Formats: sequence, C-alpha cells, structure tokens
Amino acid sequence: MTAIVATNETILVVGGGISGMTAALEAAETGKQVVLVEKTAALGGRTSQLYRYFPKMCHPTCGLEINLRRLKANPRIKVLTLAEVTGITGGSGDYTATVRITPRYVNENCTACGECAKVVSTQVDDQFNYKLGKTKAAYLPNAMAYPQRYVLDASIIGTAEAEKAKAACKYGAIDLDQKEETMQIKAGAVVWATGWQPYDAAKIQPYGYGRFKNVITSVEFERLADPHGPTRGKLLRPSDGKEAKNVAFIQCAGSRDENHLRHCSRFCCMASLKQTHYVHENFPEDGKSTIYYIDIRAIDRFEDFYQKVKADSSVTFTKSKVARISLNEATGNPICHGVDTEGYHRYANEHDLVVLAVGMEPSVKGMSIPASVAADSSGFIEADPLNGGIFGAGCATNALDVNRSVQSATAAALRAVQVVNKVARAEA
Amino acid sequence: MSANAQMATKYKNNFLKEVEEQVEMGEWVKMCMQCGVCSGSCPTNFHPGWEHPPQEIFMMIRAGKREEVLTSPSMWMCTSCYNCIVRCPRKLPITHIMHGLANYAHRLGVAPKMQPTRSFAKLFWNNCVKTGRVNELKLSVGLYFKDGLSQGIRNGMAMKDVALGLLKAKRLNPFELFGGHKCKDQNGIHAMLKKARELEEKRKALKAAA
Amino acid sequence: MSAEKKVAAYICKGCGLGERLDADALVNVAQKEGKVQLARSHDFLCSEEGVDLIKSDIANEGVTHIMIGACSRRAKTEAFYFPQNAVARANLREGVIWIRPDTEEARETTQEMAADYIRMGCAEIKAMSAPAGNPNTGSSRTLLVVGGGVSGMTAALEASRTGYPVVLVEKSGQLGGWAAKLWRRIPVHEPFKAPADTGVADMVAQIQADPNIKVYLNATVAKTDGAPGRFEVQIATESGSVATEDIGAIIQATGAEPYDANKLPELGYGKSPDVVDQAGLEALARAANGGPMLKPSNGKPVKSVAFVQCAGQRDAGGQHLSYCSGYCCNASIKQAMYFKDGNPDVDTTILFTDLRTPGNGEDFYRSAQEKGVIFSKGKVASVSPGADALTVNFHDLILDDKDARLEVDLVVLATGQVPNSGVDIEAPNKPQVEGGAADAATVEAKPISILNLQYRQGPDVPQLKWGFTDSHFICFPYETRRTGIYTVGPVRRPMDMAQAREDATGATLKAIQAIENAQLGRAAHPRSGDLSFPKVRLEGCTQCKRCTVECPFGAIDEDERRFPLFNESRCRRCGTCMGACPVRVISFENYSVDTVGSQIKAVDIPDEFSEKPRILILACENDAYPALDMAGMQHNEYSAFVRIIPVRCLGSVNTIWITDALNAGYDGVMLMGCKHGENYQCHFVKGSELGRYRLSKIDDTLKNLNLETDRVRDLEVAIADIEHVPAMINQYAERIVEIGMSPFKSF
Amino acid sequence: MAKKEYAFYPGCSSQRGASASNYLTSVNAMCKTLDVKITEIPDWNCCSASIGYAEGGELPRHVLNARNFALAEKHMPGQDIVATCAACWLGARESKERLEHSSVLLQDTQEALKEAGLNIKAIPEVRHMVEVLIEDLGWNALAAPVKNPLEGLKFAGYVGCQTNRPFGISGENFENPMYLDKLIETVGGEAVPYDQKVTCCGGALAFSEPDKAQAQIKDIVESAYDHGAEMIVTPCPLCQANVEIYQGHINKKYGTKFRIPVLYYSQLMTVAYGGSAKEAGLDGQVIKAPKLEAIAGKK
Repeated sequence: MTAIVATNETILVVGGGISGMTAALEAAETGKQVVLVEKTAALGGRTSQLYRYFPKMCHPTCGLEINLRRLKANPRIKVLTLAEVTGITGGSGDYTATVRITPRYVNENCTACGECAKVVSTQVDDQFNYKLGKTKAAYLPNAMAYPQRYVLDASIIGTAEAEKAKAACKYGAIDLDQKEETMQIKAGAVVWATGWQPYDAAKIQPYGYGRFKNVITSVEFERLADPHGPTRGKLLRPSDGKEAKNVAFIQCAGSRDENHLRHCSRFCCMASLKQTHYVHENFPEDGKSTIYYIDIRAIDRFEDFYQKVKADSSVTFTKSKVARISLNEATGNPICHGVDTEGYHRYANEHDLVVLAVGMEPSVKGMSIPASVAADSSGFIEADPLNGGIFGAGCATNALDVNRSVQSATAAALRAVQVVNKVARAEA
Repeated sequence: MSANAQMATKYKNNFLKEVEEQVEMGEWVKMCMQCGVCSGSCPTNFHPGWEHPPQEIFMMIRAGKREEVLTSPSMWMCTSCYNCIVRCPRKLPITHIMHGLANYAHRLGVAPKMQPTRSFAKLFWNNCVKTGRVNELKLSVGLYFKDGLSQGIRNGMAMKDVALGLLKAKRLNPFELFGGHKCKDQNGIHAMLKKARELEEKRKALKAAA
Repeated sequence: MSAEKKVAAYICKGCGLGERLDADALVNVAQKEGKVQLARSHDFLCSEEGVDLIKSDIANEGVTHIMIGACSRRAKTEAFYFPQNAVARANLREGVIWIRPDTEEARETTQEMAADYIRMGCAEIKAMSAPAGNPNTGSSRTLLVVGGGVSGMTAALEASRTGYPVVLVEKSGQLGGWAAKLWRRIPVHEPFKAPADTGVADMVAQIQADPNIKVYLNATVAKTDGAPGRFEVQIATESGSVATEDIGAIIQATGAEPYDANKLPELGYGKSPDVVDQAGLEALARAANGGPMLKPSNGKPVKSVAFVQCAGQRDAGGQHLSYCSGYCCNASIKQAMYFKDGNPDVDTTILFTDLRTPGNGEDFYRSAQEKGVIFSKGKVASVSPGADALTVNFHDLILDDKDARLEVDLVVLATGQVPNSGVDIEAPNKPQVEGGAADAATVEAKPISILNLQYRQGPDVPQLKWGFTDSHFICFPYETRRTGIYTVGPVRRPMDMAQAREDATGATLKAIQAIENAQLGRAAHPRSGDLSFPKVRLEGCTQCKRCTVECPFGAIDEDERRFPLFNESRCRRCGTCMGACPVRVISFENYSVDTVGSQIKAVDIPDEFSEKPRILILACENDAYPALDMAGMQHNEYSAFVRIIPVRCLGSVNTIWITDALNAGYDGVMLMGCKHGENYQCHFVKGSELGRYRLSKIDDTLKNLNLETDRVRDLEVAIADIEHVPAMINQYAERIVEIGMSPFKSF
Repeated sequence: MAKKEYAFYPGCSSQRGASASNYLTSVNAMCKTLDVKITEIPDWNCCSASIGYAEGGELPRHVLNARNFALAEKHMPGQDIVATCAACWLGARESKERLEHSSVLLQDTQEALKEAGLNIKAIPEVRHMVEVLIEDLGWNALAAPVKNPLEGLKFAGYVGCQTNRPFGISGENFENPMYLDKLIETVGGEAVPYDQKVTCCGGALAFSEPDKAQAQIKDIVESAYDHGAEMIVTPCPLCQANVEIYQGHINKKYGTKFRIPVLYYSQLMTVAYGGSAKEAGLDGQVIKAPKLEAIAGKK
C-alpha cells in the first residue's frame, strides 16, 4: 500500500503537466506540503511532448529538467503517478479526496536499466508519440520520465511475457501482483490542473483525418520533429515515409467553430508559425509551408515572431479556411481546396503533408470533476467563490499557452496557500 | 417608381438592414466571419460565371454594394447541395440566404434577365402550383421554349436522345402534355398560396415601413 | 555527526556495471588514488539495503562526505538523498557503460573512463563541503507594491489575504489607475456577451478597509536599498515627507500609458476632436453615463463610428509600435457595444487586419456581430476630417477595394499600450530598438526611475524589448533579473485587466516565496532551495570589478573601499562571479574553482604515444549534461576519450580550468553551454553569454602556449540534442587525432 | 397487420410515367417483402423542391409542405411521413423545423391553410425511406429476406447531397456516409470506395446550366469507373436521373465512353429479395443493368 501523510494544511494538486507541476512546486517552495496526483505514468504532461516552444524555439524538456530538479530537491512534494482523483468530499480547508491508483507492476526498486524491455517482445501503441509508433510492452514512458521507472503494459499481465520481464529483473522491481488501490487524502485546498486534450480531428470531416494518412494533427507533427519521436526528428510522412517538404498548416481545425469548439484555442496560430520553422530547418533548400488561416492571432510580443515568419519566403499565408481535403491517390498527396478570401482566388493545392492545427479542449470537459465546480460553456473551469477551496489552473481554466498556464498555476498556488494559511492560523 | 427604387429609398442605402428585413435568413449575414469555407465548398465554385462566392456577397452586403449584389448571377448558381451549410463554422444557413437573395432580386425585378436558372425556377414553381404536382414533360418543354419557338426546337432536338431513352424506359409519358397528374383540390391550393403570398408581403412591407 | 571530514566512496555493481567494469579495481582506485578513508562496492546500491549501508556508515563510521560511483546524478535521487552530507556522483552508467560498446576491444578504454570518473568524484568530494545556508538573512515579511492600478491593487489584496502586510505606493492622488477611467470592462464570465462593471470601486473599498495594507498616495519610491527580506525603501510623498519602510519583497505594477495618438496625424488625431483614442472614448462613455454619446466637436449624438485597430501598432515599418497590444480588439468590441446597447441604429464598424479575440473572446466577438457591429478586414490609410463627418479611407482586403471609404461621425483609434518601466539600465549598451518606449527613452525626456535601486547595476529592473520588463522564459514567466522584485501587469507585457489580475496573483506568490526563502538563507529560482552561496576571500581581491559588472542579477555592489559587497539574498547561485574572477577568490561550499579544478587534475593522462587523447568537457548541468545523459539512455555511443564535468552555468567557467587542463596535457577542451543572444536559453539569462565572451579570449592563451585554436571548442548544446551531442564529440575526437596529441603531456 | 405503417409521400417524380416511376415500383416490392405498409397521403402536393425558392418565396413554400402535414395528420393520425425522394424529404423536414421554431411562421401558415380548409395540430415526423429501413427495421431485418445475394457485383454507392446534408441519416458522416455501402453489402454486393460519393450532381442546374452540371456528373461517373464499379446506386431520384441520362451527352462532350447503370437501393433490395426484373423496375433503366437482370431472372 502506498502511504501518504496529508493533513488539512496539505495542498492537493491534480494533474502533473506543466501547470500542475508549477502549482505544486511554487506552493512547496513557499513552505507548503503538497500531494501531486498524475493520471499517467510520468510527469510532464503535454508540454513534454512538444519539440520546441514558440517564440524562442527552445525545448520544453529544458524547463522540465529544471522543474524535475526542483522536485527532486524538495521533500515537501509527494508525487503519485497512475493516479486519478475519483471523488472529493468536504469543504474549503477540509477536503478528503479519493484517489485510485492503477498498478504499474514495477516498484521503487526499478533502476531503469532496461533489462525487462530487452526480453519482452510484445509491442503496444506508443502513447507518448500519440500512437505514431510502437513501444515495447515494458517501457519507460519517455526519456525524461519521472519517476524514472519502467511500466508494464496491462495487456501483458497474466501472460508469459510478463513472467519473462519479471525473470529478467535482477532487482525485484517487477511486481505482477500489484492491484488497483484506492486511498483517501486529506487536503485543505485543491488545485485542479488537468490540462487539455487535442480536439478529435476525425470529427472535422472535410479534412479526412483518419481517412487520409498524410493528414495529421499539430501535436503529432511535434512528435515527428522531435529526435525522441518515431522518426527520430525527421519530417517523414506517415503514408510512405517520404520527406514532407511541402507542408500545409490548417488553422482553426476545430476551434472558432460552432460545429466543434466555440472558443479560439489561442495557441494554434503560434504553434503553426513555429512549425514552419521545423520545415525550414529540415529542408533549408526546398522546404515549403503554407498557412491557411482566418485571423493570425500572434498576440502581444508574439507579433514579432509572426513578422519574422512572414518574411520567410518559404512560407505562404492564405486567408482562407480550407473547405475540404481530397487525396491524390497516385501520390498520396492531400489536396486542399478552398478560396483565398482576400480578393477571391480559388485554389486546389497539393501538399506532401497537411497538419491540422487542432484546437484545445479542456480535459475537464466530458470528465466529471468530482466536486461542484463552475465551468463555462466550453467546459473550462471558471473562477467562482462557490468553488470553495478548489482552484483551476492552466488549461483547465482557459485556452492558454505555456507562459500563461504557468502564470495561472502560480496564481492558483497562491489561492491554495491562502486557504491552508487560514487553516494554520485557525489551528495555531 | 420601381419596386427596386422604392426599397432602395426606404432603406436609405443601408443595404445590410434591407437584407436583414427583406431576405429570407438575411439576419444571418452579419454573423459571417469571412473564413471562406462556403466559397471553397460550393460545387459550382470552379465554373465560370460565378462572380462572387457567398462570403464575398456577404461582405458586399455589409459594404453596401446593393446594385452589384442584386444583379449578380452568383446566387443563381446554387445547386442546393448544402455543403456550405454543414461546414460553416458560424452555422449560417448559407444555402437559404443565397436562395433568399435570389428570390429578393427576382421580386424586385433586378435579377439578370437571361439567367437560365431564374427562368427554370419560375417555370418550375408555376408548373408545380398549377395542379399541385410537377408535370415533368411540360416543365422540360417550357424550358426548351423559353427563348422562343425556333430555339426551343433546337433545344428539344439536342435533348432528343435523353427524351427517347426516358420514353423507352416509360419514365416519360407524352400524354402528360394533355393533362397529366394533378391534385384534386387545386382551388384550395391556389387560394392557400395566394393567402400565403399576401401574408408574406404584408409582413415585409411592415418591416420596411418601420 | 562528526565535525571531522570523513570521505567514503561507494561503487555500485548493478545495472550491468559489475559485468562491464572491474569494480574491485575501481574500489582500489578510490582507495589508492582517491585516497578516501572508506571504499566499498555493492551489488545494488540504490536498494534499501545499499542505502542502509551508506546510512550506517554515516551513523557508525562518521562518514561525512559521500562519493557514489553508480548512475547519473539525475537518476535515483530519492534513494541517494543525504541532505546533511556532501555528496558527489561519478556517472558510470549513463556516462560510461551505456555510451560504450560492450566489446572486448572497448573494455580497456571503458574501464579507464570509469576509473577516471572515480578519481574525479573522489577529488571533487574532498574539495567540497555540505552548504550551510546564507547567514545574512532578512526578516521583513512586508510586501511593497509600487502602483495602485488593478495589477497593484490585486497584488496588495492577495498578499494581505495570504497573511502578509503590504505597503502600497501610488504616484497619483487616487487608486484605480487606468481601469478606474473605464466605463465598463471586457466580460470575464459566461456568457461573455456584454461589457461588465470594472469592479475597481469595490477593490478600492477593500483596500481602504484593510488594516494590513498601508497606502501612500501621491508618493514615489525615492530609494530602494538592500536585498530580499531586508529591503530598506524610502517613500517620498508630494508633501515632501519621506517615510522609510522595511520590506521583504517588491512588486512593481507600474502599468502602461496609451501609445501617443499625436504620432498618428494621418489618422486624423489632433486634426479633428472627433478622432479619439480608446481612452478618449471611455471618457466620452463616462460622460454620457449610459445616455447617447456625443460628438466632441458639436455635442450632437454620434450616429456612426469607426474603430481603427492596430493604430500605431504592429508596424513593421519601425515608425510606431511593432508589437500587438493584445487587448485592443476586445476593447473596441466592448466600445462598439457601448453604442449598440444604447441605440442599435448607431452604425459601428471595426476595421481590422487580424481580429484577435482569444479564448472565449470569440463569444464576445459573436455577440457584437449579433448586436450588429460590422467587422471589415481592411487596412486604414487615412482619416480625413470633413465639414460634417470624417472620411475613413481604407483598403478593403476582402473585396480588394483599395479606395474603400466610410463616412462616420466619430473615429476611435486603438493605439495600444506603452509600458511604464522606468530607466532602461542597459540603454547605452544596446542598439535602440524601433519605436516604443525605447525611443521615448532616448529621444524624449529621460525617464524617471521607478524603484531607485541603490544597485551597482542601475536603478531599475532590466528591460527586454520595447521597454517591457517581462521574463524571457516561457516556463518561468516571473523570473526577473532582480531577485525578490517582480513586475506585473502591462509593464511587463501588454495585457487586459483579467490577465493583469491573474498575473498579479501569481507574482504575489513569487514575492511571498522570495520572502520565505530569504529568511531561510536559501536561493530563489532556478536553484531554489540551494543553501550554497558565494563566499569571497577579500584579502586576495584586486578590486577589478568583473564580478560586480558581470553578475546577471545585480547581486554584487561595491563597498566604500570598492571591494565587492555580496548581497546573498539577491544571488541566484549561478557562479558567474566565480567564473569571472581572475584571482579566483570567489567560491561556493560545494562548487568552486577547486572542486572542478581538482577533478581536471585527477584524470590520468596517458602519455603522448598511447594514442589515447583526453578531452575535457565542461557541460552546462541544465541542458548539455541531461542531453548527454539521455544520449546514454539511448545508448548513443561516443568517444571514450572524453571526461565530462557538469558546471552550473557556462558563466561559472573560470578560464584557469582550461589553461590548467591544457597544461596538464589534455588534448582538447569542449565547452557546452546554452544558446545565447536574443533567444537565449540560459537559465541565468546572461550566464552563457558572459561565459562565452570570456572564453573568446582563450585564443590568446592558446597562442601563448603555442597550441592550435582547435584545442578549445565552444559549442551550443540544447537539451534535445541527444543525437547531435555524440556526433559533435566524435567529430571533435577525430579532429584531435588529426591535430595530434598535445605536446604538454610529458610535463 | 403490417410490421410498420407510414403515411407515404411519393413525390412528383415517382408518379406513373414520371422520371422516377421505377423507384416507386421497386419501393413497393421492397416494402411488401419487408412487411412495411405505406399508404399514400391523400391528395398530397408537390414540395416545390429546393428550386422553388425563386418564385415561391418563403411562406408559400412552407405552406405547400404544411398542407401535406395537415393531410397526413388528418387521414393517418400518429403515423410518420415517409418520403422516398431526397428533395421531398428535405423540403418537408425543413418546413417542419422552421414551423416548429417560429410561432409567427406557424400562425401565418395556419391562416393560409384555412383557405384550403385545413389546419395543423401536430406536425408528423418526416422520415426518408432509408431512415425507416435502418432505424425502424434494422440491419438484421434487411438482411433476413435476402434470397439472391448480389455476389460479385461491384457498386459505387452514390449518396449525393440531400439525404446527406444538412440533416443526413443519424450517426452518419457528411463527407463519407457509410449507410449506402452498408445497404449494398447487406444484399451481398461489394461497395467500392471512391472519392465522389457525396459530390453534387448539379441538382436542378442540370436543366438550367447543363454544362456545369454535366462537368460534375462526369467526375462522379469517372471516379466510379476508375474505382472498379459496375453500377452506381443512389437514394435520390434527381441524382439517379442526372447521373444516368446525361452520360450520352457527356460522352460526346468529353470523348468518354460511359455506360454505367444507375440504380436505386430499393431495386437492389428487391432483386436480392428474389423479386423479378419487373418488380424491381429494372425495365425503367435508360442504361440497362444486365448483370442485375441476370440475378433477377434466377428462381
């Protein structure tokens, strides 16, 4: 059994992405006790799956490294992975959360030596790479994974594969008898930082995601560009592994659309502008990017980044929402059909690859927050006094970029600190 | 003063307002955000003769380009395929707006005179309301002869093979020319439609007067 | 715990180390060469049993210093957590066996590599001690908030709510700032459809009622001295009185001014009273007080209005602001609603090039359309005042009509924000950027300092582009280069009220954190919690001022005798001062010229004829070192001739390390640091840049030593370079073979 | 008693001697096999189709459909209206939707209906025959009567516009609806994937702007051929007619040699259910479908 010491002066942070980690670290570095609960097997969330950040073109893993170092150095934070909050009872200053922990089948003894992966042959979808590739059924979630411990995929439990893995581990780290467990955690305040999910691109029917292999999403494109990704950082398209030199970026794929997401997801324009760099970087001679957009939302200082991309002759901007995509069956190339609305010019442009700048949907949407929390029509958590000691942070509260998510998470940490300080004062 | 001039005067060049009040679904025009998805979705988009796609028409309405919009053949290019409607991110009923604009231009008598779809639409309506049911033969014949007798014969000859094929398949009945299918209560239908038209005109006039 | 230093080395045999390496030999190396008092090996050192062994040695054998030869210092941190002891890690797994082929031929060089790392680890641990924390702490828990607008009021209220006293300084006679001049604000709650109450009056009332918040109106900060936890701030009021407050941390919320519309005569500003900026329209709306808005020229109700977006903004031409202020689209929508909500017959047109209403602003945009606000994508060329109306001439981009015109009663220019950031302390050093505050700073009156910091490096917080004080970091938006001083609101980035409030709340947490850390003598971000701090041996100091000039955080002042005066609570522990010091008198307890220098010297240098060159790599621990680690995890092989030492920052690299290495017979030195320049990725902002500048002078040294310039190579390495780094190393190793072995081996 | 009963709205094209008369023939046969009772709405009138907009205006169009609602409700209370023609279905559904959402429109409609001695109490559900088959009967019921599976025959399921957009069949995808392919497979045929499944045939523009419509039809037929289809199947009378009867013109204009039969789903089902060529209305093909006739000839 996992044991957690928590009191009503503890802050419970739900979600171990950049917002949750930030909220946890900031609160802990202010001297508070924190329990950080993450659904997947490792911390880092969606930002850890990005190759670069706009506008600096730096790597998200760089900030993750710092945050992980902060975390490793801070005994005030207790991290639970493969854990989900299934219920919250009580009120501000006195919550009890029920947390369900899914077995990892690997215990703290794991040294991440990788011997188990060597002997297991079953392959499973690589979730970290948005299923663009496969991974062994005994795997380290990613190169920066914290905790740095392997996971056995549940699908091999009870098979000879699992036994092989167990036999290969010299350190007694594989525990096939692990069962799902449930625990209660006390907390004075809760920071809800469950982040976002990419809008399901298959629902945007005219773009043929799922029907056309060379139509992918922006989050998948990040994995192609990343050296840790399925193509080791080369922009190779899914249908035939050909270099994707002529890439289309379709903005508002699901966002600003009453058939899909009503809100503007804010980050996608910048993400596509950033991704044109990947094309340019990979193919400095003959890379070509086309951005199909309604409005380029390069807000505040980001305008500068937009102007720089605009000055790049390999990037074309077309003010148009692409009407539909068809397929050139002979080449596998997707063809974008539409009208450039600035002066009405029709086009049918063939590209090697189409990247859908998919919108941001709050993860809280469709998932019941086990407490009464106000949400807006898009499913984002609204700041509301009725939420008591539960505070939204990051993309659970709005469509935000990383920078603003971190601000939001830091603010949420303060609100949580206010609650536990009040508890402390009352108890003193 | 022509109906057209009257309306133009009444709305003092506020064409958007005129469209909002007088055109079916016209109140949606202001909601367009100029993404262009409708324009790219239109199947007749790639054919010549299509001057202004829907999104551009909507912008022209906002810009007060009354004459250019109402006399445009563009609205008459609609095949009612509804692609624009299902794709519009703002859920504008674009097909109906285009129909409404065509209808309005037609009502004001400013729609392009030789526009074939306009003629056909008129023929179709008259054909179907006359007896309550469409008489396909009369409709076709009417279409061929819309530009006079000799052109009609030429048109008819050009379509001869099609007609023969249908005739052989018993999907064209020459006797339809003399009577054909009809509703029993034609008088009721006529009275009902007359009333409907009166009511509609009254409502639109009220709006214009306001 | 024993006060005496006792060093123990532990060699792990797990994870294949035992099979690939001769562990007994390594224990021997630790004992004989590393000269540790205790050396042991263990089959599985990170296991409970292994860790207990170490703990027992601490308890029973009096071990104080621990050298662990196992996996990377980034791995198994929970197991090897000995906060009371000095700990060094020799990276035998990711750094040796995982990057070398498991072949018989490779065995010898692999073992040599491991042995060197053991020597280095032993040398390092002997040169360090467990840090005890900065004794020069402060005890003030009061927050100073400079600026009484929405950002400042939010910070004050939030801090008070958290239990910290606040001093709020506002230069004008009342609280509220620009927000107090608004008629309504952009909505922040569902359904995002109509302008909302600003809430400013409520905030002002709350502040006035809060005994924890002391407000100075008509006041400015005359002088700020000290460091986090012990700032001494003088507050001058208009009346001439000066008060002194003890302050723990500072929040600068000095806001922004509208961009001066007088610079836009082509848009009619100044030519007609009916051309106003957004602030002007708010004034009209407040005057109308819910009634019809009146034309300034003749007092008649406005029947038509045009909003010109990006007026003087997003100007790539360099004449005006080049950035987007972010909030103006929503603000114009709100202002158009002022008209439409009162009288739907008023024609309102918003002329824009890209409409920017992120998030649920999209609902606000839709709501405006529903209300009949017309949106036209167009570039406005000019506004010409006529007898009765204004003509807006624009290029309608959708209809591609270059001569589109609009006749209106009133024109509103959305001119955006210019930050009030005080003195640009770096202005003389950097080329003046186009437009904006920087121009204002040089061309117009010299700006007045806001904080009047008594810092060696200048009176205000350093600025980024265009006068904004924002952090450059994406992951760490609150990091300014002045510890314990946080800037919030539009002074650091253009923003609206909602964002400013969120921003101020977050910054308040950071300020409180700074207070707490300063009290405990600990470092702030990014080495938060670090108890080490720079110590200077003043008797050796030559007063060269390099440390005071180079410190990226302005932590070091000069005392009356012109010796460096360290303000430890301002320090971020990057070690740039240590790297800069030519006489090597600055050090940290666990990181010093000696801890690294002794490692360099500990490496066994084979002779000239061995065909085994030695290459020293000094790698930034934040990016390059993790990249090397992950290359190891991927089993990306690289040369066995390299010896890697992590450094806190390239800025901390003292050139003596390089000259010592070359003198000792190393054949090459690679420096791996973060990207510098405009898009720097250095976590200490200027560290890698300063380090590089320093190292650019190394060529002279090489020439003096009669060595090829290729013997030292400076490389930019990012954390994602897991494929590149091994390739860089291997190429360099090949290059060294080409140049030949160092002639200094035999000395 | 029949399994299901509906108020049937055949539409003008399905009348005897009209362009989709063979559709009706096969629908009758199919319904008989499936034990579905369809009763014609007495004295039903034209829906005025989509093209009715120009002359008809708004209210008169809805009033025409409202008359059918009133008649159905009067004579067959409680029964859903089922239409076989895509345009009839769409027109009626649109009117139903608008009348139910606008009290003003409904009030005016009632006033006009009064002139014909009618009045609306409740507007019945308006269904397409395909909806009835899939939703009310279900795939199992559709597969059960298959006697002569259309094995080895390759069909291009041409869905077109108006049974697909804007309402569509529940659960379907506008860009790639699968119900027609599934119907083909249910009766033993093979549905070939091709990329013009939902392309517009030009609709009424086939009459007024033949060049434009025929260019679209060419794309549809060509793609069906290129992807190996032997026949095209559709749920819409205008689609059927446009795609079938202009192939000769297209051949002349583009130098193609198209001659692909275009059928209704109901014809396939009738044949598969063991019906004769006549029962399936195969004699109504302008381009004959000998392969289907061959199966229909089997005993």
